[in-house]
Amino acid sequence: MTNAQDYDLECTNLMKHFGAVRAVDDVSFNIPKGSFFSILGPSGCGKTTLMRMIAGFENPTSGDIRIKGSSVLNTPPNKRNVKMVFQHLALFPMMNVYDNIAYGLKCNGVSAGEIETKVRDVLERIALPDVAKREIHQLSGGQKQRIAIARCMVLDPDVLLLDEPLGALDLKLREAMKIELKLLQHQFNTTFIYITHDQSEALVMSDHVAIMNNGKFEQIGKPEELYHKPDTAFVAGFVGDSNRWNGSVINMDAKQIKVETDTGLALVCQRNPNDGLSNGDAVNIFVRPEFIAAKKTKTKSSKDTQNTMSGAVDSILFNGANSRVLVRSDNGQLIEADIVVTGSASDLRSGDNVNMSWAHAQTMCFADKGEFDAK
Amino acid sequence: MTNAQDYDLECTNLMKHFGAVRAVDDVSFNIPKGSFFSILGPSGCGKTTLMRMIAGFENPTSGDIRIKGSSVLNTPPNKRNVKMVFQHLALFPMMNVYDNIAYGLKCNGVSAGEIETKVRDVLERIALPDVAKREIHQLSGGQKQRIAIARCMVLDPDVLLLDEPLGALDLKLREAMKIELKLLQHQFNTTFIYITHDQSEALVMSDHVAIMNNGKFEQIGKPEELYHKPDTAFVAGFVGDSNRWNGSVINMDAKQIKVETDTGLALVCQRNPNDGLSNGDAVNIFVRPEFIAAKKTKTKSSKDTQNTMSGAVDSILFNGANSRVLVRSDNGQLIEADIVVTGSASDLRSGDNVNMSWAHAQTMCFADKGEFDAK
Amino acid sequence: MANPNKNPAFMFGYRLYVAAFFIFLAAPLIAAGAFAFNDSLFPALPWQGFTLDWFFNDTEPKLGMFHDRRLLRGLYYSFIIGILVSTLSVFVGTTNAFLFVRGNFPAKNFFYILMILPLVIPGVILGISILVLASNMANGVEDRFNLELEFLRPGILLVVLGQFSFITTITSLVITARLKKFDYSMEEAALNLGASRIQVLRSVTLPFLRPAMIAAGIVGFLVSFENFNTTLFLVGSESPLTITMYDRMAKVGSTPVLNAVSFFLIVGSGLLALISVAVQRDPPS
Amino acid sequence: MQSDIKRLSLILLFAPFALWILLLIILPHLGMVVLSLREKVAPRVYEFGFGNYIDFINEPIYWNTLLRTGSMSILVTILALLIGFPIAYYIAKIAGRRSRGALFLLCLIPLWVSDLIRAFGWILLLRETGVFSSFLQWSGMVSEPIEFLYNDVTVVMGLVYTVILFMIVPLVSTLDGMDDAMIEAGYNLGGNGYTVLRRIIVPYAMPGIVSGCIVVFMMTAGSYLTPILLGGKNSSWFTEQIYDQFITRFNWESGAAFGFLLLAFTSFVVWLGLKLSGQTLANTVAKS
Amino acid sequence: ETLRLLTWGSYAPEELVQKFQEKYPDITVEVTFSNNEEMIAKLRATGGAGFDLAQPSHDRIYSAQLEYDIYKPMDLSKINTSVMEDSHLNGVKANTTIDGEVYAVPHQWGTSGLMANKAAAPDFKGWGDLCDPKYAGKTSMRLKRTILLGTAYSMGEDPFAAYSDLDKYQALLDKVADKLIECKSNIKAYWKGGDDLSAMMLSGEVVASETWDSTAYKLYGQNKDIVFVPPETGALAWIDTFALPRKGKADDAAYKWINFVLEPENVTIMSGSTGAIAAVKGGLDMLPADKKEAVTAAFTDADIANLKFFANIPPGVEDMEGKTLEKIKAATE
Ligand SMILES: Nc1ncnc2c1ncn2[C@@H]1O[C@H](COP(=O)(O)OP(=O)(O)OP(=O)(O)O)[C@@H](O)[C@H]1O
Ligand SMILES: Nc1ncnc2c1ncn2[C@@H]1O[C@H](COP(=O)(O)OP(=O)(O)OP(=O)(O)O)[C@@H](O)[C@H]1O
Ligand SMILES: NCCCCNCCCN
Ligand SMILES: [Mg+2]
Ligand SMILES: [Mg+2]
Repeated sequence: MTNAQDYDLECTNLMKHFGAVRAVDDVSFNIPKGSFFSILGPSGCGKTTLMRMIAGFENPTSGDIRIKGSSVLNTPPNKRNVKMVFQHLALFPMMNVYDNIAYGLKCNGVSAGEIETKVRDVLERIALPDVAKREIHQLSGGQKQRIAIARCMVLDPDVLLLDEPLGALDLKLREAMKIELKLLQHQFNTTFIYITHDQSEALVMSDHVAIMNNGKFEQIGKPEELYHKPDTAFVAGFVGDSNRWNGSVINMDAKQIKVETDTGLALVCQRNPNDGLSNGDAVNIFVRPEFIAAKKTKTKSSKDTQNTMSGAVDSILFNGANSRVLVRSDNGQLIEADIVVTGSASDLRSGDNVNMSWAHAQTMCFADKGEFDAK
Repeated sequence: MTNAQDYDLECTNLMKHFGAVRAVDDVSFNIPKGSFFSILGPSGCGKTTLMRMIAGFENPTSGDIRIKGSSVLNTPPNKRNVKMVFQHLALFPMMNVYDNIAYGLKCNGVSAGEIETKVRDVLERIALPDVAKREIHQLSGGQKQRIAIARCMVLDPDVLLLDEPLGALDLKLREAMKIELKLLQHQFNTTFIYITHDQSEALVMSDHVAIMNNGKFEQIGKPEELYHKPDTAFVAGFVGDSNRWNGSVINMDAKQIKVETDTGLALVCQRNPNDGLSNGDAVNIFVRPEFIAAKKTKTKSSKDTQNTMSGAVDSILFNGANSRVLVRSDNGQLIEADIVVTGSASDLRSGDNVNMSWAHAQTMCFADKGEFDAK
Repeated sequence: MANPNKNPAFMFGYRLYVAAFFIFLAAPLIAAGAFAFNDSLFPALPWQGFTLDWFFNDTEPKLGMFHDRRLLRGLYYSFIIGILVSTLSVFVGTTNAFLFVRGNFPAKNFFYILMILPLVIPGVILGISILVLASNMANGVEDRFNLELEFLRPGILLVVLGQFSFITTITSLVITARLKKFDYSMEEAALNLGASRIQVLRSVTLPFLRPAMIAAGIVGFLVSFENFNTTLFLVGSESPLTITMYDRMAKVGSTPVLNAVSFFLIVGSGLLALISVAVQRDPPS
Repeated sequence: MQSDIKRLSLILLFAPFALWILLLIILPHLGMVVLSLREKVAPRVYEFGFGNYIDFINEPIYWNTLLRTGSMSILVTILALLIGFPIAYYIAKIAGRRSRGALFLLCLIPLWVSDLIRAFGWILLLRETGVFSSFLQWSGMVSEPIEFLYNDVTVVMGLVYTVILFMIVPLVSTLDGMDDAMIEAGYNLGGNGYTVLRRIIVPYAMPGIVSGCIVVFMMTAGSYLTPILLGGKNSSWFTEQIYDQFITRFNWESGAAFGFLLLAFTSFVVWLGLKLSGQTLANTVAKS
Repeated sequence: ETLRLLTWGSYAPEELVQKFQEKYPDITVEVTFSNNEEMIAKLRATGGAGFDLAQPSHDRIYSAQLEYDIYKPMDLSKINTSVMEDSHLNGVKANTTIDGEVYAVPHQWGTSGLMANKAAAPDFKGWGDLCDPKYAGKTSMRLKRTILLGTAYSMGEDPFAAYSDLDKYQALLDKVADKLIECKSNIKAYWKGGDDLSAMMLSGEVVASETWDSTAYKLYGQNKDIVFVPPETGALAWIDTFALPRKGKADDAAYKWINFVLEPENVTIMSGSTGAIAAVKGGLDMLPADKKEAVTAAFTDADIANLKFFANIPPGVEDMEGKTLEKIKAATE
């Protein structure tokens, strides 16, 4: 911990047990100053519990939490300089916008004049200079969101925690707020810790993302790393869409693994250095739809750095830029691939015979831990 | 109306005014037997009002509604063979699944034995044969959805109306139900009229989509037509993402239009036969992100069938298969283009200089009706 | 848990306070109930041993409540009055709920406040005002037409009307709250599925309201059963149980038989209250 | 046709409401006011006049009793709020899911037993030879029996006991609707326990507080048995005054005047309370 | 047919009711317990309906009838008046005759006076002693007109004589009120019904009280130290009567009940329950043994001779007394 000052928040071996439930199970991480850090995981994996410990609403069973280098375990919640945006915002309905934002300052005994200046200032910064006198129920969803952030930011926190703040918004607004949140974080240049179970939120906004599962962090990394170089089958399956096969290792070298899927397909996968696999091990294989090229049969051009497969188009899921083709492979499995539908004659049609190919390097392979058996 | 029997539903010049509000304003359309027809439009455009008129809960101000060829204007709602799935489903919580489904049959005086058979049968068809005795609150969101449909389908309706039935579901489930709804419609081979403001729902599921705005239908067509050949600027902007410029016509021939954008850019657009444009007219220009190729500057290969532009990467919105690059063009505008991020060295990085190019044919141009001025 | 104050000493004190409060709540009821089993002629210490005589014994001086004709008759009248009041007030409560949730008419807010008003008028005043009006009418009719309208004189009918006058506010509020939660589209769905208006009411709307109606009925019954202030002025020769007990206490002398009745009522009301809570509980959705 | 049906059903729904309010509330109260304006001049001879009200004003006993009833009712209301609020808060916010329901039920049980039985219970506990006094003597804390009954403190306690449930129920239901996150946000933004209580919890619970206070105040001012049975030789309650006018003095005219005065006085207090707290009857009492 | 009785607590013992119903199987008896004021108030509210037989005291009939017209005249021929003690019968008749019609006949009589626990208050003898600081906090009274009258006597006045001049009576009442207000601190509590008084006496919470003699006789049965004390200025005597409410519907049954309870063996049962003496010839002897013992322990012949019968209340007095009582009740020490 030599240059602890570079981290706004450090958690070490943090645990929280509720009776037999290990809600948070030995989690350690450091968040550098001014970064946007997301925690992404399925419902019930312990995200909220982790955040509540940081805010001081739960006491850890063991482990330490350090803010700006000093432990806050014995600091009560109202003395921690960590502010929180709640899932349903928790704006105070009996106060107007001004009073909501001024609340924290009043609690800190700031003078009325200074409060006035600060509130005006933060309202400017969130681009809502005129709403000070409004009641909360007179705001739109997106405006409420921004007020909830302003209410925290006016206190100049070391860390801002956000617990699925977009969960309650409708689709369009959620899309818009994603971008906005990222801009606000730039604006304030404060460390944001953002909880979500929506991967696109985490991927789009964050500098770093931690993938959480069953109380543990499975992987921490940049969004691209998680997407392209997942450490575990769970991460590969949870982040982004993919086609998945179960299979077993036929043979392997330092760089590649040959596997045979349960459906009898032979595939070559990229080797992940620390995968701990050996011949015969059960594996999960993942391939992202956007890396699968589905071409009409006449164009046959497979290189030997690629896995290939042939089949017939089952259906086109037209969705503009996000359109997909569902191909029924010759052994009956449905495979999804991204396509661009241009509206011209060259587009794929239902029934077309196609060849699918994708690079060995885009074929990911992990020890099978049974996570996908239920499906 | 010679072969009216081919249409399950015909609406002619339908109007509904609430005081000064023209909720539905002169709408006409015919829906062929057995098709999946969606009405897509922004909130408040009159979708629900239109549907409620078809179901009989509102009386049209003027116009006619014909079901299987005969007008139903004087038929009370409980006598129309048009069934409806409500946004919040409106399942009866005081009855179990069986009774919910049997309800309509009982109202029709069907014999107990026949009811039994029909309910079993429809439960089979929605693949929930074992839930008959369950209470409503014991069902998952997706199961409720299917029961709500079964409750209508057991009555063998001429038309099934669905008013944003996925609106209340969470993201993951909504994705799954999209596919499922389409399958169910195939199953029952009944005409579905589906209301939504979520374009991806409409595009993925429908045979035909009507785009509604301000009480009027702007365009009716297949999903691809709407996406690739929108009739109006509104449709182009509402369906799918796009980059948009405002500009004016410099000159034009039968196939192409030359325009100059307000930012000084010269672009060539595909000509839409009935656009009614003439030189000097103000226009909106749209280009979809997936048709813009953004390449690092060294690869320069513009053909003269393409518009081009150069700029520098502002930021990468990494979102797995749906990643985008934001390019700041040389004249300062932000342009969005789809990219595939592979995680390899060839990926674009913030700051890279890029050339963007897209086909003239993918550049859409419409008379400017002021719809986008507010933005 | 919404209290971040994890100070254990504070929480301990808080819990202690809550416990003390519930002891405070229970104390007089326990006292009133417990002395029913004291084998003594007076509801007082010292404890003379356990007995069930005050329930079941059939001879004076320890006449048990189940053999005390007057108490039983009071119980009977209370029961009749309670049933009438709760039926009537659930009926009007239901129409009121529809009126205020579904209806659209001028000055609706004003009428709504009128509906709440009886709840905050002191019971004594409700009693005397109804007594005064009824007597005036009866006297007027008697003077003018020499006709005796006996139903306008203190008696069961006036007691029922007096209790009904404020219990209806309670039932209206309970049923209105439930009807407000009703998703109107459920009725449209039923219509859409082919039901007629009457069928919709019978098969969807009323069943949805049923838990609230039952609960309101029970609450109405219990409030009627225990009412004293309003009843006092309206009672004729058919006294319900509270009045009988009061007369017994104030004019005859209390024996533990009154404790036995109390015990019986505490247990009975407790059970009814439990039922009303149970029927109102919605299944988790 | 559609609108005819609508109008008809509106009328059908309005009829029971109108009959109820008109025949059982409005007319009786008008009748009471009219009666109160009759002065008795000789046996069976009456005249219109304000005599009954003038008597009230001229007789300090009467208005003292009314003021006493009013001020003690306010005291009882305040005490019920102070005692009940922590309990309601505990039930709504601190108790676990399951114990919450049970505690709430426990709160309600005394509600279903008549005033009479509750007062009877207190008498058994508090009288000089009652359970408390005996217990204190037995435990050696006192040597002489102590009389706890027949004083104002006992009356106030008994009244608080009788009405506190009507304070707790609306409080629990408003506090229940309060998102826990709101309290946490209060702390998170730097508030201490006191600020959170004063600036967030109490303002949020205001409709429930006001609703509880109105009902409790009205019930207290209108209560009869508890002050009569537990009260001492100095305690008189205005309802008793009314009862006496009607029953022991056979003076319906002045009884009616007293009734009207009680109603007017308590309504005034409630109106004042609503004004001061900025609430309305419709968003408080109607909501709980 | 139902006989609806409006009477004092204990004036309709269950044993007697059962016996009556056995004798007249087609009559059911319903009893409402009440007191003088409430009887009048109830009948006033019902206009004399709702009850078939009432039992107000002899002094409470005349003015109530004049003012509210709640009773109907009695048909003396249907009553076995021959068993009645003539002095009582004539007294009641004199008190309750209006326009030549008789409105009541006597049932039982007794006195209002004092009760003391001899062990704790051996020298208790007059109304005034209730206010003796010696017994501070240990005495009780009922805040009704009896104590006003008693206190007036103890102050050497004759309240009944003052009835004829209401101004004079008001002055007297004011004096009495002052005295009783001063006395307030000496009183433990005002009793309201026979029950709380019994409990206070038996438990020793009070040692002396104003009382009905019947209550005292009952307590004597439990504790021989508790005796009725006729005040030295004379006990106040009352006669509870039978009267027919104006709109009673079961007059025959009412007459049957009257005659029934005047039968000697029933008198004993009744007196056993009430502690009061039946207004029949030899009523004293028909008391059950313990009650009779209590009476003889309490009364000397001189006391009997010194009885002060309640006089009819003239119109207006009820109001004056009521106000005085309110004043006392509301006064703070
Ligand atoms: N106070 C508590 N007592 C007992 N168990 C708890 C408590 N709080 C949380 N848990 C359990 O701990 C686990 C983690 O809960 P947590 O709320 O942190 O999940 P989450 O990741 O925030 O889920 P979501 O995305 O649904 O909000 C869950 O199994 C939950 O049931
Ligand atoms: N009963 C009514 N009275 C008055 N105006 C109404 C009524 N119903 C709808 N409107 C108005 O008609 C317009 C269309 O409403 P409608 O509910 O049909 O929109 P929608 O397209 O279904 O919107 P959403 O997507 O939000 O459900 C809106 O402006 C609405 O305010
Ligand atoms: N002032 C007259 C009192 C009459 C009393 N009757 C007493 C009956 C008591 N059991
Ligand atoms: Mg959570
Ligand atoms: Mg809609």
